[in-house]
Amino acid sequence: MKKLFLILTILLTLFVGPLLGQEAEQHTDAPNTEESAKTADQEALIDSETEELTDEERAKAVADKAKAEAWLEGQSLASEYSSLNDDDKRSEDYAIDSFVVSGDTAWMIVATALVLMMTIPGLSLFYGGLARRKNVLSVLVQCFACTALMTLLWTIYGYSVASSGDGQFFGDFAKVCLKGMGVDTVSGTIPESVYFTFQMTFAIITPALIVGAFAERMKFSAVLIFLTLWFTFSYLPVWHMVWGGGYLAEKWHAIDFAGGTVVHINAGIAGLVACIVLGKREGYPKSPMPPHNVPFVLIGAALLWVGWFGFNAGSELAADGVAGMAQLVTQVAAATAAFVWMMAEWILRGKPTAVGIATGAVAGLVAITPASGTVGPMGAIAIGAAAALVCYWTATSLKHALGYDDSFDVFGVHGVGGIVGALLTGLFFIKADTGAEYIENNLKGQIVSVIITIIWSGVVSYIALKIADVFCGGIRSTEDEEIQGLDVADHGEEGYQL
Amino acid sequence: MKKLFLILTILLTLFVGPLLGQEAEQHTDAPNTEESAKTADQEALIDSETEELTDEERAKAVADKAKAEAWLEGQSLASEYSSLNDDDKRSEDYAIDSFVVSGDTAWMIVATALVLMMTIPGLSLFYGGLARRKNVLSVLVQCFACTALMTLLWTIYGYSVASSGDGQFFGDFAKVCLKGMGVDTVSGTIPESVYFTFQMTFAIITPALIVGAFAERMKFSAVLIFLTLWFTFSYLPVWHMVWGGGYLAEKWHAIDFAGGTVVHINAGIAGLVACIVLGKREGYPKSPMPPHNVPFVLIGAALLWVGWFGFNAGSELAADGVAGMAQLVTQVAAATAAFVWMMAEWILRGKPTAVGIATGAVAGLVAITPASGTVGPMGAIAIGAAAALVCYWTATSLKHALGYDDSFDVFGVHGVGGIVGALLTGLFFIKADTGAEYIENNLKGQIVSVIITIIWSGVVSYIALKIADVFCGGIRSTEDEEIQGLDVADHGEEGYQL
Amino acid sequence: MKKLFLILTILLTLFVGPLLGQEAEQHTDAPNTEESAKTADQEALIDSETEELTDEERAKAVADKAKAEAWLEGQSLASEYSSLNDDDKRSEDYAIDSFVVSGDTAWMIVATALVLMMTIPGLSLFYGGLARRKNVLSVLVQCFACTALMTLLWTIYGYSVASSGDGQFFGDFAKVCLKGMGVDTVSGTIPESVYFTFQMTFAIITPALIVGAFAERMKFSAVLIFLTLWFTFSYLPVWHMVWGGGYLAEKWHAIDFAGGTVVHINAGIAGLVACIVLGKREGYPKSPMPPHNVPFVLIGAALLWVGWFGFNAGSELAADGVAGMAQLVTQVAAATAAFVWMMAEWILRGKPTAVGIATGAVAGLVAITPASGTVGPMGAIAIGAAAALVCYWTATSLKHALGYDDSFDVFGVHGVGGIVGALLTGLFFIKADTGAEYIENNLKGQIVSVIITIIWSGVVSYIALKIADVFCGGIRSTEDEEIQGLDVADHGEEGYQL
Amino acid sequence: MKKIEAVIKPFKLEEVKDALAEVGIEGMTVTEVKGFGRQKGHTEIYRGSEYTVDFLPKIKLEVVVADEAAEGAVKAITSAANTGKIGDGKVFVSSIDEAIRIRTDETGNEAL
Amino acid sequence: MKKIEAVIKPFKLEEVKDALAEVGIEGMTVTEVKGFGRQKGHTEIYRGSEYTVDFLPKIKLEVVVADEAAEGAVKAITSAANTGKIGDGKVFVSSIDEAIRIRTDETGNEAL
Amino acid sequence: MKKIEAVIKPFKLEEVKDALAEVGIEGMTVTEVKGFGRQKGHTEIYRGSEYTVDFLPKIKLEVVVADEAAEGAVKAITSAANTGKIGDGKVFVSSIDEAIRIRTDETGNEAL
Ligand SMILES: Nc1ncnc2c1ncn2[C@@H]1O[C@H](COP(=O)(O)OP(=O)(O)O)[C@@H](O)[C@H]1O
Ligand SMILES: Nc1ncnc2c1ncn2[C@@H]1O[C@H](COP(=O)(O)OP(=O)(O)O)[C@@H](O)[C@H]1O
Ligand SMILES: Nc1ncnc2c1ncn2[C@@H]1O[C@H](COP(=O)(O)OP(=O)(O)O)[C@@H](O)[C@H]1O
Repeated sequence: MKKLFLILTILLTLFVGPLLGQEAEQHTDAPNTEESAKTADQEALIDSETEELTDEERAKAVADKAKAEAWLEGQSLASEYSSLNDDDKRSEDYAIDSFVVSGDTAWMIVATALVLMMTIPGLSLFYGGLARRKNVLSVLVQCFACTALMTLLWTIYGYSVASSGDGQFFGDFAKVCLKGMGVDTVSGTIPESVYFTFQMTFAIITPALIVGAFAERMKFSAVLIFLTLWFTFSYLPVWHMVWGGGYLAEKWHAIDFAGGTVVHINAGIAGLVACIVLGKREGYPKSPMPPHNVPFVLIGAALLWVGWFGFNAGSELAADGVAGMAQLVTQVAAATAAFVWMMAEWILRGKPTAVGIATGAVAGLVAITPASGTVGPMGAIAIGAAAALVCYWTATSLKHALGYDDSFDVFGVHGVGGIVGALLTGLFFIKADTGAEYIENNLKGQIVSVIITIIWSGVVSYIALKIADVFCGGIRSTEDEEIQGLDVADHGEEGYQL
Repeated sequence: MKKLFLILTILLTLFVGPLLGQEAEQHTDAPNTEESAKTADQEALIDSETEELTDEERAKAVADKAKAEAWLEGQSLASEYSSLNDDDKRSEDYAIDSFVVSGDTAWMIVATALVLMMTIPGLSLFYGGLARRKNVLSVLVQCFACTALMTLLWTIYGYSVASSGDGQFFGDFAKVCLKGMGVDTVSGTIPESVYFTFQMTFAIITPALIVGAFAERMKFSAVLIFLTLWFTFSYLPVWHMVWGGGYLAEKWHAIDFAGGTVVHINAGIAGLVACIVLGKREGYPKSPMPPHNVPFVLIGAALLWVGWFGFNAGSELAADGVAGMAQLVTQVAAATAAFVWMMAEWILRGKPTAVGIATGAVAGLVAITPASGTVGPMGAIAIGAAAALVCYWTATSLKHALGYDDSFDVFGVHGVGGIVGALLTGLFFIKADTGAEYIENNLKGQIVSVIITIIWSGVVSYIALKIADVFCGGIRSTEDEEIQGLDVADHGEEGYQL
Repeated sequence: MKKLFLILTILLTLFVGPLLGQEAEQHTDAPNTEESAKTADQEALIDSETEELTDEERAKAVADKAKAEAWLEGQSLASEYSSLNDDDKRSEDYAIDSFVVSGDTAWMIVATALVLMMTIPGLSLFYGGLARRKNVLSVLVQCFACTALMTLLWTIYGYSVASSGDGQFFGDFAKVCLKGMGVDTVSGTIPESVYFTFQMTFAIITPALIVGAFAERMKFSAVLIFLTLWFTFSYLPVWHMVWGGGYLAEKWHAIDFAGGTVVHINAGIAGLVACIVLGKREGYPKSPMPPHNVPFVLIGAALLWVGWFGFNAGSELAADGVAGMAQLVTQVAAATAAFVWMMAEWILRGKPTAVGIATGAVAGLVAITPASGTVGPMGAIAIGAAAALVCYWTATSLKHALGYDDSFDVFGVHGVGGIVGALLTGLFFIKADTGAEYIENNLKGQIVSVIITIIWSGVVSYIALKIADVFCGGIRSTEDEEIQGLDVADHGEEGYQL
Repeated sequence: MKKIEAVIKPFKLEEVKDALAEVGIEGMTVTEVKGFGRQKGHTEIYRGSEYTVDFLPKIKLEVVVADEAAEGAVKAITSAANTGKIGDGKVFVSSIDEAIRIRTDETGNEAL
Repeated sequence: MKKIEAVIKPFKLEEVKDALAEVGIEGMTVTEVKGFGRQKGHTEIYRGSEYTVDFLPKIKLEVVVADEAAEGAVKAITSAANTGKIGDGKVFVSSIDEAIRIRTDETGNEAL
Repeated sequence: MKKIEAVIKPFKLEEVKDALAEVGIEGMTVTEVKGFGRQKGHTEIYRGSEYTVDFLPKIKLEVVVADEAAEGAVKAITSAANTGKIGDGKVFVSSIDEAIRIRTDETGNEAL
């Protein structure tokens, strides 16, 4: 418990300094503006009936809208050389507002499949391989059950609460059970059904990520209750704040292209809180707990890597140059981080390990996520390298120093990697036409979103765990169950009969 | 043998009741009409030279064609808001009839890859993991060999016999060895080569599904002969009847968007017949035969799940709103079924199992298949839940009560799930624009197609097994081979050297 | 050492005969012309500023350019029926030269993901499964590290040296660190970022293929140095010679649609040289060294197969009829080769093996690679069957006769399969519109490219190994390390804790 | 006390366990082993190389019993494990000086 | 010399090894085995069929020691492996005629 | 009869088997075991934590032979398994009261 507060304090202190230093700057500098406009634009696409951006500050909204329009105009000029011009022509020809572009739709259907592939089989193999043999199925089942459960929750109320309405922190219930979404409903240049399902896969993987932090010791029933509460009260509001035109988008112009804040920091903090509240696994850290199936770890990491193209390049919601560049920087950041982690281990420990190179790749993928729409290849190298070094230090030194037992380093990789990425997203930018990269100090909005996400997710996680505790008569498996392994204890099965 | 007829009788009885009750209704009610038109449309795309729908009943054909035209007109109106309008414009501009849309082509090339991924590695891992260690390779090789063999058969005569010509039950030999198909040949809005390869992946997975029913005891040579015969005399004619404008499409307006009847019921019944004719595995049901590698089962199921997006959303043959909705309902049905199966096990057996949640997901995927082009998200929840419950009952109770040994529950999941899906497809529909869902009794055509498929596949399977028996001097491995394991006996290899 | 020269001599002798026989023919016969034009076209797409094809022979360049224009015109006529007409219309409407087609972009983003999936997880599982248990991680890490390293090298200088400039053997440094590539930079009908990343995945898998030849006995540090040198001095120049408008493209009109020469022969020869220079594994061939995890081999092969659609159909760089046909012939060749290899084993050894069917599929995929843009389905059957037989003979007889220890038959499958494919690519062609296939003797250019690639890669490999030897104090692991296994020796980990 | 070690065919384990239970023996330890003997192995093939696998999977069963129970136990095992085919395995009997139950520190026959 | 065979719970191995080291024993051989005894197994479920898994994972430890060291070794093992719960396992002691160290051909107590 | 138990390095199994065949012994049972002794293990690393793996993979070979064949068998094993490096393993010889061939119910030396 004390550790929890200690860590949160460290994190907060780290951010207050830079934040104060930035206070003086105005927050209407270029990249911020673009982003705010983009968010506005996205919101407009998502729900074209709620054109007003806020209720309270009408003046500000008008200004924001003007900025958004300017940005859109810029876009439309740029699109003389992009795939959009064709659509403009079409919309002229038919005098219609919204239409589906088959190329964008093709890409987004596939991107959706790729992101699902990240969770099952990707993440489940990655985590399953890291577990000890007696717990492999419990990890796999938790990932699968999370997939099933979040699909239902996102369909029933999640999509509505996250994306519709214009609250600061939560959306509304206008689209509960997908009310009003038909085959012909359009979102941007793709069918709304595709946008919905794409976002569903994000709602699946985010809680699934947390599983790795409390693996090998939490009751299955408690896992389901905790994840349901966390999804509802942390994932949905942070989504709404960042991507749904809520507090962080509107007021702080947070840049989060593909989910550094919404997904990784959010999940990483939940993992940290959960593993501290649950306590260490029996025997940790005295007995070694090496992965039972390292090839699974590597296949899982590889599938995460491949699927991440859907995650990052898919977040453009179109098959265009931004998506292409997002894929490029994703690949470069992942490779850099894998390479740097490998070299760090080689130099510091004498041997580069398989688990290390895989973990490095994931750290790089996490860190590039928020930046993948705005950064260029050289920025990606910087972000990948920074993420590898900081996450390496967290997972191999800080964790042992502080003594919490984050089973598969969810905080160490997703939480910390997400923070590194979110901050550096405020620094590196690429020019669309020439590819020139420049450094721009746009840290303030980023720092605020990181802090708010940390606090929000931390508090919600703690309360959710306490509620689960009450419902399940304790969230932790018994010592006997833990020794026997959760596979037999929770699921009545053994992983292998070899 | 007796069991086989008992089961067929139960199934038939279940259907005769509702069928009689429907006798009075006219079969020209709305959804039927649409579907008949759609089928006509599809047929027209496939072979634009055979414009006449039937030979015998010209009057009926004219009426049908009129309906088809009306439906097409409706489509074209709807397409003011869909991606098709662009194509209309283009066909106007260039005065050409057929053209390739790159977005649709992009999606369908990928959908083809996804469906191949369902068989190898997906299905082979799912089945391979369920097998005992000593038989893992035999299952994997059977899936691989099926992939190779069916690719050749589909290329040489399968595509032609299934899709060309206007027979009631079989096509003709007009396209044998892909005569007339070049790089520029078009089918709908995609190259014919893509349509051909997409359908090839269906022709691969369907016989591969059957492998799970007779696994761990059938001679490899007999497997190849049986599957070749079954493919030729059951898969191809049912395809032609349902999708090739044959008997079930024309006369009964069967709705089968992505293959509930053609693929799953067809394969499920073949599996049932094969496992009954072969007899039980040595030691079944006395000795437990748990899966040797449950993580493989889960990875396999995950890859099936991801690949199924290609299967269902790909069956739209375009990247549009219908494809998007098909992906959405596929995801929702799979998740619902996985969740319901898990809860059923938890409540009825005390523990939710890993194999259970994976099997549930597959059952949901099977059941949504025929409905994926016409149902909405709430219908998908209903279909997923129903499939999970009925398949759970079949695989855990009915199978033991009747005493057949369907090794990996091919009948229990694909046969029964397919039947549940095919019937419910006649009930749930979604409105394109508003997303409103309604219930419509359109069961009759569905029931007839189910019954005809059951009988057709059942009879062909039985005869094919008897022929294989003659050719191979018995279709069953010897007792010694079975005890030693088919890996060493049939393939001279062991799965693992751990 | 002696073996190395013996093999090279055999290969060379095999080619000199046919080559002399061809000397008389003129090299301007139809398919050559088309290809030269196509290459010119590709080059033009890659770098639209360097319009001149050569410096030295201006006259020849003009003639070539004329041919290229004629071919492009033919294309543009054909495109009345293809997706391109829309783009033509658009370019007319907007008076712009280059634009992004969203459908092509969608496909190419996904194709890129598929090719990455070939290396990780595909190839790494295929090789990992073939290794002995104690070396599984060393193989996996080598594939992963190769992915990371080549991503960086390709970004920093590889792309520039391979694709820009108009040297005969090497490109220039104009695009070092992706200078000038922005979000809006276009290559053909796709963003240049996508073209770059797609080609990056080729630069990743090619060196990774070599790993299989020297597996289980080479120091990890030596692997990295060797691959870096080989990539720089063999992969990049062969790429430039064949695809970058260099020597083989310009002078010999080599047809290599997706990389038979650049990727497979190139890597296969490097593998052969490396395994001969390194020497045999301890105990080879006396002790049997069966694969430790055959299911991994099959999953790996399956992922390679699925990913290969991205490799071959992606090499069209568009979602059109050529891509569709490339996918089709890829599937047919892989299936044929798998089937033929299986039957060969069955007939010659009494049992069809799992490793055999998987290896056969890979051999077919390798051989169809160079031909996948020009051949039809019947040609694919011929190529698949030929590859299976020749590679079977190499891997099971020739290798043992010559006594080299190519751990996982990189030369036997990729080298030899690549040669078979490259030669047969000169024979089989398909007509675009009717699908009719014809045989055309276009062997000369193919033979020359094969020979030049063999010599080039052979010499570079040998020198690179010697340099690595100096840097690492020997390239081979010690006997003790080899007995203990490279997992523990090089990476401080064990694969499994089962 | 006597220790009975039996090497049997794997699929006979269940029957042997039941046979021992019938003569009142309810404790045993089993190990997966590989046996080499007159029963010939099989041939495996890997890319054209054939090699013989001589070591066949067997189960080794260890039971420690009171002296007087040994004969019955051996009988139970041999009759349950017999298939009449080569490779059925062997039973070896040796003497044990002392047995201790860890949980209770009971010794001798009490410990079994 | 005496051979001590101990069947223990897997997670006790580390402690037992340390206990033996304390009494000066630094060589041993361990095998993963399955034990059957009074400790009841668990139920597994596969598609609705429930079956009992009677054989539980255990570790078998073999240590050969000089006659005089046997008692101490047994004590070390029993006290380290004891949890007081059923299934803690057994220790069996028997006699060894001869021991040889392969590397040096030393025999008897020297070889241990 | 004598039971010879040998703990050897895994890669020596084939040679030991051949050496035994040369002295006429054609039956044996082998088990994969982990050995702990003077041969030191290796270090493994998992996300920065290093831990020592003390238990090394070994093969345990059990052969039961007639009394008079024991010496030859032990010699065959020790010379074939010897590498001269630490960790080569041990051979233990003990007495067997009775041996039975399950297939035929033969006993004593006949059973081997
Ligand atoms: N001399 C021996 N010492 C130890 N184990 C033996 C011996 N001879 C045979 N075995 C074991 O008994 C098993 C069966 O022996 P085998 O000669 O194949 O058939 P059978 O038991 O019918 O004579 C072997 O696989 C081996 O495990
Ligand atoms: N008679 C026996 N012979 C050999 N091993 C035995 C015998 N009885 C028990 N064991 C071993 O000891 C283990 C523990 O025995 P069990 O009866 O479950 O508990 P306890 O040791 O507390 O009496 C068993 O799992 C088995 O491996
Ligand atoms: N006292 C013992 N009892 C049983 N097995 C032993 C004993 N001492 C050693 N061993 C076995 O012999 C193996 C080799 O012993 P070790 O001390 O490492 O080397 P060496 O055989 O060269 O003396 C060990 O790994 C262990 O399996």
